[in-house]
Amino acid sequence: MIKRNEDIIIQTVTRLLTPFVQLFALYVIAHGHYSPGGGFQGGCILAASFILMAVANDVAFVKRRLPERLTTALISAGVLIYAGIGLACLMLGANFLDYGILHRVLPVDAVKARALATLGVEIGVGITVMAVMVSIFLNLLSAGRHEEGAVE
Amino acid sequence: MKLFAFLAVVLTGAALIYSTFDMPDWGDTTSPANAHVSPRYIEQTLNETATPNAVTSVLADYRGFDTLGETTVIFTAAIVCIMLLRTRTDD
Amino acid sequence: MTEHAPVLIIVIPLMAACLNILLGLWKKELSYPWAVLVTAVVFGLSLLLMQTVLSGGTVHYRLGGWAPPWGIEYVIDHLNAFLAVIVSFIGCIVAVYSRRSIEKELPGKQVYFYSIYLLLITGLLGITVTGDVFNIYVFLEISSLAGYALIAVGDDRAPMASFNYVIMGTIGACFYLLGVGYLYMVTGTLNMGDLSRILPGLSHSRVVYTAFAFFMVGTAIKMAFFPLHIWLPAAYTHAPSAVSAIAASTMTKVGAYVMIRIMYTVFKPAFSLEVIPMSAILGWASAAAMIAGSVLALGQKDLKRMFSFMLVAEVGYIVMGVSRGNSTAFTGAVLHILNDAFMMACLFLVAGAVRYRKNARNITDLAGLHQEMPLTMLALFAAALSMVGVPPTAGFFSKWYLILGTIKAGEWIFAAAFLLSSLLNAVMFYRVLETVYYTGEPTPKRQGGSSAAVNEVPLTMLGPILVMAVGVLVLGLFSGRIIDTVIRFTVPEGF
Amino acid sequence: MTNMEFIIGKYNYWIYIVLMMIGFYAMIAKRNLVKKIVGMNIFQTAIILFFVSIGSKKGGATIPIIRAGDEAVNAAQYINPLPHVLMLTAIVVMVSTFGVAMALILMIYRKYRTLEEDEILKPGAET
Repeated sequence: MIKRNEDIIIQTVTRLLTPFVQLFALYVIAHGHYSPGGGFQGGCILAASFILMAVANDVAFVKRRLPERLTTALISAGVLIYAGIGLACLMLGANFLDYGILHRVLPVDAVKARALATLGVEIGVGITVMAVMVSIFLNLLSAGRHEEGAVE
Repeated sequence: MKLFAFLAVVLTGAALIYSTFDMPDWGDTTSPANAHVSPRYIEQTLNETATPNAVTSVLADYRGFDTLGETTVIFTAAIVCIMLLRTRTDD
Repeated sequence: MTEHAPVLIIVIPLMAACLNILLGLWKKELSYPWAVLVTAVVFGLSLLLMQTVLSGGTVHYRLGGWAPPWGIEYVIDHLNAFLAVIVSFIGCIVAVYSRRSIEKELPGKQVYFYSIYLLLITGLLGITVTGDVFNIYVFLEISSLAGYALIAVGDDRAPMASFNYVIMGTIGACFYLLGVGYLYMVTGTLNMGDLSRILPGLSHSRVVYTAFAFFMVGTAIKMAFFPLHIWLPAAYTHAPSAVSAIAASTMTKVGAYVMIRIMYTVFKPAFSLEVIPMSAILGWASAAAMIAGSVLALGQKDLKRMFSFMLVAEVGYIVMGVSRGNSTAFTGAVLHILNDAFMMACLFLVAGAVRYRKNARNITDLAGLHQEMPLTMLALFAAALSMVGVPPTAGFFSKWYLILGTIKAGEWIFAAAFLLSSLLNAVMFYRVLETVYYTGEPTPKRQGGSSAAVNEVPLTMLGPILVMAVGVLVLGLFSGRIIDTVIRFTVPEGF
Repeated sequence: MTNMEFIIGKYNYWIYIVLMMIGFYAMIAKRNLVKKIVGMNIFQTAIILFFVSIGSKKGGATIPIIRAGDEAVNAAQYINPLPHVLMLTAIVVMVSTFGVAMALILMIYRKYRTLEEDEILKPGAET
């Protein structure tokens, strides 16, 4: 049985910590070009901030901030962003995922377009990974019954 | 069953140890793995993709399709977990 | 558009699976027509791809525009296109079929079911078109994860069967990945074409031997090759009907395709068959698979379980043909991939129809069903004839080539194994068909007129069953043309 | 080549083989479903170690992030990025398989109220 955690110290520290964790996650995603990091790692950290909320409070606390429909939509949105960038290259006349061609629609040259598209791809991966990790965690934690957040 | 499992493990392990004798040494700079395909990623990543981090450029650009597959794998895992576990489906 | 067909057959079902989730948040009823539409489009594209390959030879497609050893390349020759057409066709037909059976077996979960179904198709097609050994691993995992889930939503014992499949499947996939790692270590490349150029110079490296062994064990687990088939019967017995049909008819075949690619494209026949005595090992194992599969099938009461053991025997047929090392047997094996996909789909679809209408699983429950479901039982009859190998059904021709191939290789004992297995199949189907046509009392309703007793399954289920049954008959008549236009070109050099 | 050099050159492979065999044994011999999953994780981690050790380069090679201002980049100064990329993919696959296996375990537990394979396979174990 996981009961709602009423420990004031844990809840306050979590509340204070969460924004910094999320900010760091965004940094890891965005700075993947210049330092170790990228979509998967950043998405995991972002998901960890939500999982921390769920552990410190309860499932309903996270679900108020991240409704289930939104999580489900974000799971597919990330993959669609990735595949969409690939399809955009295809529409512009290059091969699938050949980002260089995107310089026709972006205000940079072909090589810089590759870096920008890489960033877009990383953001897509990050969104999917974040939503997936939160979704899997909540489903496993509550054995599929999100409402009460209790394990049999 | 335990004995069979032990035999399978010993056989597999023996095959793996047997093969290590022909492997390149650990950290060998000239081994085929380090010399055939990968130098281009390191040497050209700045010129071709404007990304100093070679891991990122290989992940998202040179072998971007693997990463699309990887994202699909994790997408599949999430949908699977929802389908198998979620009790209330009429949301 | 045509030049992008290789990647579109992967990306369209992939994106459709994501869009299906979004559609499902809005209107749940749309997911079935959406899945049927997408699989039909993919089938059309794979036919287009086949057309391109037939007219212009091997298609190369560079993903991301990078040249092969650095980027990922799709290489589609006759064998890939052939497999893609089979997978997408069966995928489309089973999608049509799935509507009623999924409504009944999985109420309220259609949206997720169809998304995962589309992902399964994505994974299987992804394996068939790629020319990169690591890319195969990624798509192998997509199809496996989708397969685990689809099997787990079956009946009461399905989760446990699926869990055993997860364990075995992960061992298989990890062995495959280890094989990739070993090859990468000594060659430094992951591209199949590049590997096949480098590997002949390394044919005495112990690392290469080990890599080959791990590839073989890994693919053998994935294709349920005897004696590594133990996960298959339980998994396919307890899965939902539509899932059994798609999994039985395509997943094992794609595993066989990976084995062919590894043996004859990545490694050369000279290495696979001569440096390592693979021909003898695989030959005896497949002979054992044929006999054991048929004997075990003979002892089953559950219809789907019986078909699953027959599938184990059929995998033995294919591997036997692949490993004989002559063009006749290889032709038979590739033809059998096609025929067996149709036969297995037909058998499992019939089993699903019986389960849908009568809620029955056992052979004894089939008694007298020819009055109630005449067309379904005729389809079962056609598939049974083909499984036994009666001319002019499809099964006869592929078995003919396989047996000729073993005789050409001078291995009479394997030819005898084929005949024995066919004989056992005949006994088994005699038992089934006898139950259908000659036992059971006439139903009381029949007094009111013969048509009143007919209670066929709905059209969305009956149609696919009949398509498969007609396919089994028609493919037999066209097998000469199929061999001349497609299969002739798939035979590896050096045979 | 002396024996010592030989051992120093290969011991990383032997360690990963031992680790992998521990996981492999747990996967096929243990009767508890969670222990099987733990074995699966050890097995996959061993493969990751193996791949990453392929890509290492001795002699001062550093992480493959090109320092600004290098005119001619020398590949020997940076470790091989490709195995790392492959393993990022493999880690994601591993996480996904783990999630699916855990979901299955929950389903099995709901039905049988136990995770011991022997008890599950007993006839009439379902509740």
